[in-house]
Order: sequence, then C-alpha cells, then structure tokens
Amino acid sequence: MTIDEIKELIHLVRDTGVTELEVQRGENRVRIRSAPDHKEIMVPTVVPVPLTASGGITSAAVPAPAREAAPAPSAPLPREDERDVIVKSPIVGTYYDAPAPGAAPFVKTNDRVEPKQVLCIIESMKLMNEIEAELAGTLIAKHVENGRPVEYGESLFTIRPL
Amino acid sequence: MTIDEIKELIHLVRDTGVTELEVQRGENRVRIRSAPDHKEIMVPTVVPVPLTASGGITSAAVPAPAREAAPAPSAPLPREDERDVIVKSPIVGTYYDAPAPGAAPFVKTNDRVEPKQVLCIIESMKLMNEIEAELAGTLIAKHVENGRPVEYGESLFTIRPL
Amino acid sequence: MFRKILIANRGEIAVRVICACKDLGIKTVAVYSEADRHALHVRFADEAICIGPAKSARSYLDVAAVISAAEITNVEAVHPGYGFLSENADFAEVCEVSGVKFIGPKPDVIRRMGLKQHARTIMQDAGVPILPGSIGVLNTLEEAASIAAQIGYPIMLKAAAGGGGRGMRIVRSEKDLPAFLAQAQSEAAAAFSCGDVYMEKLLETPRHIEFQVLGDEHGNVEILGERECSIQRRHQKLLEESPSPSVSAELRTRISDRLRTAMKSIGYTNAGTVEFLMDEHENLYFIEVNARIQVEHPVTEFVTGIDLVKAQLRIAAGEHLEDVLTGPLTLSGHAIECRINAENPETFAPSPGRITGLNLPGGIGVRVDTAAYTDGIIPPYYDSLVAKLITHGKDRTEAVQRMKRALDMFVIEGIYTTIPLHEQILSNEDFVAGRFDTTFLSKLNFKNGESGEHQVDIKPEAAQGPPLSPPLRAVMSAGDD
Amino acid sequence: MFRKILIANRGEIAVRVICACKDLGIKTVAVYSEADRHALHVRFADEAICIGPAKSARSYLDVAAVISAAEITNVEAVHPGYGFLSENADFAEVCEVSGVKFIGPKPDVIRRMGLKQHARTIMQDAGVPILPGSIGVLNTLEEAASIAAQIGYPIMLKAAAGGGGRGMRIVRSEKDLPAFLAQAQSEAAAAFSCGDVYMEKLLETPRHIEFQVLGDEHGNVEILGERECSIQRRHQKLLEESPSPSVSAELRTRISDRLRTAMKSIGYTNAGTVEFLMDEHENLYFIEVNARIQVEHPVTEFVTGIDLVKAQLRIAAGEHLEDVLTGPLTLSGHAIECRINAENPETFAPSPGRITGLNLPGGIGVRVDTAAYTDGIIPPYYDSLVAKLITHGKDRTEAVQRMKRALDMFVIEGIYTTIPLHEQILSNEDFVAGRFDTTFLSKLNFKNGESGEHQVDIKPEAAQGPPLSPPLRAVMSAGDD
Repeated sequence: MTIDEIKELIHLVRDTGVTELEVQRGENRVRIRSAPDHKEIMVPTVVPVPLTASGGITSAAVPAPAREAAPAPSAPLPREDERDVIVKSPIVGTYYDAPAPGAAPFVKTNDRVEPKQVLCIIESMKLMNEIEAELAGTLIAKHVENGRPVEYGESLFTIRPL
Repeated sequence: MTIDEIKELIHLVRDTGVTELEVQRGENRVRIRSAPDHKEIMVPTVVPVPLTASGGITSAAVPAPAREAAPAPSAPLPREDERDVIVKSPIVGTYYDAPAPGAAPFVKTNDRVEPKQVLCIIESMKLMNEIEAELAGTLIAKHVENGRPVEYGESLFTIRPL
Repeated sequence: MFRKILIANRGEIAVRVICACKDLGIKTVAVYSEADRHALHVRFADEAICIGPAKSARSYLDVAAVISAAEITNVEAVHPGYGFLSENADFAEVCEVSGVKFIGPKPDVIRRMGLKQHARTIMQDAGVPILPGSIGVLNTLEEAASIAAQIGYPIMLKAAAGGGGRGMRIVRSEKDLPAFLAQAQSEAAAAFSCGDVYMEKLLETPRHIEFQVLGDEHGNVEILGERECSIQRRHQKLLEESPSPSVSAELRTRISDRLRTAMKSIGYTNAGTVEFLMDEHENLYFIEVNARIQVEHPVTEFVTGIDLVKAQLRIAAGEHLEDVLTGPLTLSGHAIECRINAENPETFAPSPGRITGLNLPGGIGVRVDTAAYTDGIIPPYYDSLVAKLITHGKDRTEAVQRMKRALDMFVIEGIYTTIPLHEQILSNEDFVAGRFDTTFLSKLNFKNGESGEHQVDIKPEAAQGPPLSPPLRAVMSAGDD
Repeated sequence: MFRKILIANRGEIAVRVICACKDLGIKTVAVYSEADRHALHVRFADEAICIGPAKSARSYLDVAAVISAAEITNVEAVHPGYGFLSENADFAEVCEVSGVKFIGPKPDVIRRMGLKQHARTIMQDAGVPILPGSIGVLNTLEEAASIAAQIGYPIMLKAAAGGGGRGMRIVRSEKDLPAFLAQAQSEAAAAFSCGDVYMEKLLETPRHIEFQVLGDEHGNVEILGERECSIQRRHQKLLEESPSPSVSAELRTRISDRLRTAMKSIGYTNAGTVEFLMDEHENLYFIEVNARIQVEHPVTEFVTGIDLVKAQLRIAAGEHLEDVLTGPLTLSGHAIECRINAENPETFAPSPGRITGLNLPGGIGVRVDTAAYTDGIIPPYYDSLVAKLITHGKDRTEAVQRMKRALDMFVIEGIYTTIPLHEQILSNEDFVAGRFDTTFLSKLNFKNGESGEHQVDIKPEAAQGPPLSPPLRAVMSAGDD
C-alpha cells in the first residue's frame, strides 16, 4: 500500500463524510477515522447486519434502512431529499403479489400506480391483507419475491412519484 | 516505513483534520490520533483517577502524568516545549528529605542543584537509596512530604535547567 | 423435543430462554420491536423477526403479529417469558388453534388463576390456608360489614379480576366501609369490565413468600421450595432469596404437600408460582398464582440445581416430571437475587439511556442474567430491568458476602441503577439478621435521614447522576499510551 | 483474619484474590506495572501501588519492589497468585524475614518441591506410584543404560532442577543414549546451573491428571478430588475438567489416601497440586508438585463447593482445615474450564491489543473469571490469558452443553482468541466421549484438513483476523437512532 493510496483513502474519508475507514490488504492494514462535523451518526449508510443474519428467513433480520438504501446506491442523498417512496410492510406475514395462485401479479416494475391501488397481499393468521399505494407514481422496484415471509417494516416496493 | 513517510502521514492527518490514522505494514504499525479542536478528551491533562483512589497511600495511584502537569497548570504547553525536568522515583519505598531525623533537608525550593547532588533518600527494604540530580538547575518544586511512601515513577522534584 | 421455538419476549428473559434452547439443541426465533433492533436477544437467536414499532401494544403485546411470526418461521412452540403475553389466556388459546404449543399452563387454567377469588376457593378446598375474608364475591354492604366485623379491621377490598392496585381499598374502620366498597366496585368495573370485589384481612407487616411449582402433562406436580420476596418497593420486588430465612423445614413440607394436592386438582402444567403472605406468627396465607416463569426463578435454580426454563421446555414437549427432576428434591446452600433496574435509586424514576461503560461481576458463586452490553441502549418503552445479579453460597452469610462483593464490582455507567440501593440493603443490620417484611424498603430513607427508621448514606458518586464514576471507558482509552 | 493483604500478581488471578478478600472483609493492595495502570485489579483493590515498568523482571518479578510495596502499605500478608513469584522460595523467605505472611507453603517446602527428583523420592516413599526410572540422579552412562534397558525404551531424560522443556531429551533406542545424555546434562547445567539429570519411562499417549491438595498449619491435609488436564498445546493446558472421565471412585480414593500421607510427611501447607500422568491401563504416575494455586482451580471449586482462595487465606491466618472445609468432601456434578487466550487459534501466535467489543456469557451454570472489559488492553508483556470460562452441570453432558452455549455467546472483538478452538474441541466426537490424551490437540488440524486425525473447520469470521465479526460496538452505535 503506497502513501499515495493512503492519501487517497484519507481524502475519500473526508470527502465522503464517513467517520472511520479500515483497509487491510494481506498483512497491510489501514484504518482511518474522522470526527463527524455534527455529532449525529449517519446510520443508514453503515447499518450493520446482526451476526445471526445468514440466509433464509433470517435475512429478514436485515434492518430495513439497509434495504431502503439499496435502490439508489450511487446517490447517497439525505433522506429528505429523496423523492422515491418506499412502501413498507405494516404487518408480519406472507407476501403474495397476485390475488390468486397463477393469476397475474397486481403490479409489475415500471407500472403506473394510483392511490388506493392494491399492490400486494400479506397473509397474517389466515387473513389476506391488501396493501395499497398511497400516492400516484411509477413502480420502480419490487423488493420481495412471491410467497416469501416479510417482517414488520420490511421494504416491499419503491415508487417514484409523478 | 521511513521517518519521512511517517512525517507525511502526520501532516496528512493534521491537514485533513482526520482524528486518527493507523497504518500497518507487515510487522510495522503506525497509529496517529489528532485531538479535535474542541472538548474531545485531551488524555494527558485529564488522566482519570481509578475509582479506588481515595486518599492516604491510595493517592499514590494517581497516574504520574497528572502530577507532571501540576507544576504549571496555567501553561498547558506541549511536552517538548517544556524546559522543566521532573525527577521521578526509580523505586518503591519511603521518601526522606534529610540524611537523618531532625537534620536539615538535602535541598529546599529555589536551591541551586548540581549534577550528582543528592536530593533525597528512598528507603526500600531497609536500604537507603540516594536519589541524585542529573542536571544543573533550580529546584522549583518538591512534590512529596518527608516520610511519605512513594510508588515507582512518582514525581519527586521539578528542576528548571539553567 | 422441539426443533425450533419462538420467544415472545425481549431483554434478559429472552436471552435466558435462548440459553436453555441452546443447551437443548433447539433453534430459536427472536421477535423484536423497532426499538430492539440491536438487542442481544436478536443477536443470539438463530432467526429474528421485526414484529412492530416500539410501543408494546403494537409489537410484544400484539397477538396477531406474534402468531404471524410463529407461522412464517414455522416454529413448533412459543415461550412467552414473563409479562407481555405470558398470562394472556386468549393468546395461549390462539397458539393452540394455530397448532403452536404454548409453553405454559393450559389456557383455561391461566384464565381461572387470573380470577383471584376463584383461585382462593380452590386453595381453600385443598387445605391451603387463605387469608380470612369473604368466601366469594361481596354481594351486599350488609354482607361485607358482617364479614369485616367477624375477621376484624383493618381489611382489604380487592377486585376479583384485578391486579396492579386498581380496585383495591384498605378499610380501617366500619364507618369507611360503605364509601370504600362503592369506590372499589366502580374502579374495578372501569378497569376490568367487572365490578366484583372480595374481602381479605389486611396484614400490616407481612412477609411475601412464594412457592415454585412444576407440573407435567401426565398429572404429576412437584413443589421446589420457596422464595422470600419481601424486599419490595410499591409491590415491586427488588431482592429475592431462597430459602426464606423464616420458613422452617416443617412449614415448607406442610405447605408443599397441600400445594401439590391443590395444583394437581387444578390440572396445573408447566412452571408456576404460588404467592403467600406470612404474618408475624409465621402463618402463611395464599394470595395468588402466577401462571408463568418468574423473574426471580434463578434463586430456586441455584439451591435446587434444576434448570427451570429447560424444565419448562421438556415438560411442554411431553416429558415426565420424574425424568426432568432426576431424583428427590434437595436444597443446597442459599441464593440471593438483586434486580438491577435502570432507575434513580433515590427517586425510583426510570433512567433509560445508553450504557457507556459496563463491568459485569464474575467469579465464584456469581451468576448474571442480562441483555446489557457496552454501548447498548435501555429503551424507555419497556420495564427497567437491566440485569439480575444472583449469588449463591453454602449459607446465607456467604451468599450475602458474595452479593456485596459482586455489587461492588458491578459497574454500569451512563444510566442510574438500583446498585447503590442494593448495597444499602445488603449492609442493613436488620436485613442481614433476616428481620424484615414488605414494609422494609419504605422505611429506608434515601434523603440522608430526614425521616425513616433506617439511616442511609448514598455514596456521592452514585447520587450525582449518570456520570456515576470516573468513566470506565475513558480510563481505558488512556490505557494504550 | 488478616486486616489487609497485598496481591503480588495481575490479571484475572489478581481479581480472583480481590473477590475472596472482599468476601472475607480483607482490604487489598494491588501492585501494578506501568503497562497495567488501567487494569481491573488496580481499579477494584482498595489501594494500588505502581512498582515498576512494563517488563516483569522489573515489576511483578522484582522481589525488592514487591516487598517495598508491602512495607509501605503495611500489609500483613502477600498472596502471590500463580506464575511470577508464586513458587519462588527466596521471595517466600524474604516475606518471612520482613514480617509479612507468605500465603503458600513454607519456603523450604517450595524449594524441595522444585527439585523434581527429590519430590519423586518423597512420593515413592509414601507409596505414591511414580514413573519407572532412576531412583536418583544419573551418575554414569553405564548406570543410565542399565536402567533404560530395565524399564524399556522410549525413555525421557529430565533436568533435576528443570522445567519448561530445557534439559529434556526423549531417547528411543540405546544407540542414542550417550549423545542425548550429554546434551541433556550440558543444557541443564547451562539453564539451571546444575547438570543433574534423571530418567523416566516415556508415556507416548498419557492423560494429564492432577489432584488438589489443601493443608493447614496444624498438620492436617485433605485431597479435594482430581482435575483432568489432558487438553494441552505444547505442555500448555487449554481446557480442564473435574472429575476426570477416566478416574474411578476407587482410584480417586486410593491415590488420595497415599497423597494425604505424602503431603503430611512433607509438612505441606496451603494449596497445592500434585500432577500425574495416566497410561492406557489407567495407572497413575506422579510427575510433580505445583506449590501454589492453579489457573484451573475453579473446576474443583464448582464440584466441591469449596472456595479455594478463601481457604488459602483462612489457612494462612491459622485456621484449622476442619473449619475451612465444614464437613466431608462431596463431589457434585461436573465442571469444565476453557482458557480464553489472546491467541490466533490457528497459529497460536499471541494476539495482544485492545478489546473493542465484549460480551461476557452468563446465565445458569456459567462462571467467568476475567480482568477484561470493553476498551481494555491485553498488553504484550505478560501471559495471554484473557478470561477463564467455567461451566457446571449435573453431569458432564450438561456441563458440555452449557460450555458450548457460553462459548457461542462469548464475544471478544479486536483481538484473536482461542474461542473458535474451544468450540471445535467441544464439538469433537472423541472429546465428547471422553476419549483423549495429551496428544489430542496436536492431532486437531486448523488448516482445513491437510493432515491430522480430526477434521476441523474454522468459521470464516474467526479465521480472518481481528475484525472477527460484524462489530458488536458498531451494531450498538446504530441502536439509538
């Protein structure tokens, strides 16, 4: 690791606003920490995954904010500047993207959605709960596969408002 | 890792405002921390006293650096700019400031001291160990009262070099 | 044995259940609210499901959310811990309907034990002594006055469906009875949708003593000794021990024999606790049954050597009590538990926040049950229990010595805790001598002796607030210079 | 009882002694090197004295510094812990001369036990079985060849004043004897200023078993069962348990009886351990006496219920063994200790550094002895022991289950530790079955099965280095959003 590389890393740290950076290459290791300009931690960019998360249902334990960030990794904008709206699951249950097995899904990516339009069903204790859009826009992402369990607060869809 | 490289790293840390930098290359490791401009912990000036310290001999548990700072509380200069020299106890024992009970002390505050001049005695296991000055100067402070136990590294005198 | 269970709780008891499951090779599913995303029970469970926002009503108390979590994770059983849904008969019933085993008594047993006056009648029928009072619900003022005259004032009016002090009234003379009875009835009606009230004799300085019960699903019941829980603050236990300094072997055997009969007649299964008050003549009087594992179960575990949570799981899986207990009950030594709560020890105000420094005590005879860690958060939404500190010794003296030592070496920085209060209790002459009742704590004075019987000094570093001591963490930061 | 003592040690054992002193109401003085200024033993002692720089030779091993500290703090006794000055007869003598009680055996007993061949003779005289070999020091090559021929190769040559492998040679056939004997003698002479060498039969696959001894100052000696310490890496114990899976009650009683006689004849006082090797036919052979408390003493404490460090203090204060032990010895359940060292589990290279995240396991049946805390430093100057994790259960199976659970919930971030290695051992079929000897660990392979009998998988997160896992602390920092 050369000084120039380290220099670049430090500038990276400063420019990106992260508070700590650690790089290890084989035997070589660099760690850089920087005092934040304001003392609140920018949690969403570094939300860690609990040790227990290791696939299957367990992946549901990944904190929702980490998923929110996923659709736009190249645009680390503050939360309030982001136009995209994430539709999250209001309940724990099983996600279905169609009204019946084999039927066409309620919505597809790039579909235009309207307020009150049903986006999916979440089954909880044998009850089918319809999840509706709250605004008009374009459905730019579906985050959950049909039939998969979802936890409270899990991201289901991303809608780009008109 | 050469001195020039480390120097460059230090400048980098200072110039960029990074608070800590750690570099490891194989067996070599450098870590640089920079005190922030405001109220972040300046360790040497606020070295904390372990909970147990509460008077008597226990006060010997106060870390030596805290005492070093004591003679010049109004001048929080960096260590390397400070001319005063602290004479510390090289052993654990009992401090005596005179060659015999009732005799005149070896040295008094504001005395001129010379190299090899005996400043005090520290008794350890019935042995009287003479502590000598290592440089010429003015004795500007005596930190320990006659007959009091001292621990290793405890500050005994402050000498201002000529 | 179960392959996978869900733990419908949080904090130390969720971690406690995870421990028992790991010991038995059972996979665990944690549920958590958004406030507990980084809680230790989430970290140590095999799977974890967020079931709702911080408020308990929409997460840990939300039956639909918990059952849905159980369904999507395909668990075979649910352990409810204590509090939350643990004594909710409806929840236990929904579990059964959903094909998930509820680790606790049958729903109808939970429901019947929740009706205080009903439990009282069952116990009386089995020969368990109950407090003198009305046999059933009070129907008229005349009836109430007549019973009160017979048992003697002061008496206590209690809501039949009650709990938590609502619908309760102390009546000290006959002239107050009409007004207080009316108040108790209307308060009970408002709080529990049932205005039924019953009467018990009031013991002014009782001891609180409870017996641990285990029942299997084949009709066998065993009683695992008693716990002394008289150190309470406003009916909230703070320090418990086993055995009780005031229960003789003869009394223990007599009460245990009758309880065994009573609990068998109820069809009691799994773990439970029967609570008693003791008067100054060492008579015990039944007050209620808690149909769940108790916070203070570890003191019983220490003196009996029986893992009660493991026993709960094995019983729920259908094992026989004789296999779970392996041999006759022996009580060995003495155990004490101190509840370390996030509270100002002087005002008892909750003190949620971030734990900035932590040193858990260890060493011989010390057990710590906690979900706390350095930089962990004690959220303001739930109970204030941060840790249970339990010590064991060959006798009460050794258990007390070890507790004092462990409290001394228990460092929690960033929040107030009850540690200084416990240090005062453990140093109190009456406590050490075993002379105390449920009024003990109210007589301790934490304002430096303005009133009260026991003189108490709060250590300055404990009294000044969250930066309780030279910060452990800061001390450490200076350590690598 | 003593009013105040000095603890001439650091780390977990210093904290352990502080615990025992607190339990007995004895004030403590900690000594520390400049590297340990912020160590936990300094924090929890009543007084603390810096005695020198980081290097042990100028601090913890510096007799004058320790004695001076004892004098200026006016203590009545010194507890040496293990290692450092604990088996230094000269130090024990200087303590006596200085009027400070040394908590351990008499100086001449320590000195005699340090002469391996002398101890061997004493044991043989008392009827304790010793390894076949020379009765005393080997005088000539002819004598050595004759004894070797009699007991049969392979044999082991050992330095009479020895330890740590110096002056040791394994001889597998007669032709190697002349050269190896000369090498052993000159190496012994160089290392210990004494070229004396003796001979023992070499056991290729022995178990390491040791018996705990307590003797008072009135001629009474008791043996507190044995410990199984065969899980070793290069003669360094890593995991110990009590009782040993391979010691029968009959063997325990027989050896204990003979040891009692032998230790009485020596005039042994305070705590000590007698080490044995066991061959494949379950014969025990004496090897040496350790005249101090051992690292692994907690497993004996768990199964006997006796606080050994408290016993050391009480015996040194002149109490009778019958008062210290209160009743006949009973062994209850099974205990296991895992030494959690700051070491790379694969290479065993030391891994000093800052502990950046820490979760100590707790719950039923778990004891932790440690001086570690979040942000604390493991300095590179001393031994690598970070914590002792001890579990107890009603039988070996339960102790193993609880140890696996506790290891799973023991999180140490920032340094490598032996936790993953212990997890492998605890899951090993032969270990679980009790089938192992001192060669067990060398057959475990941590390079994913290139060679060795036992196949081992290191968890990826453990094998990659100090950032062992998603940082606990980072997880927590995100917790208060």
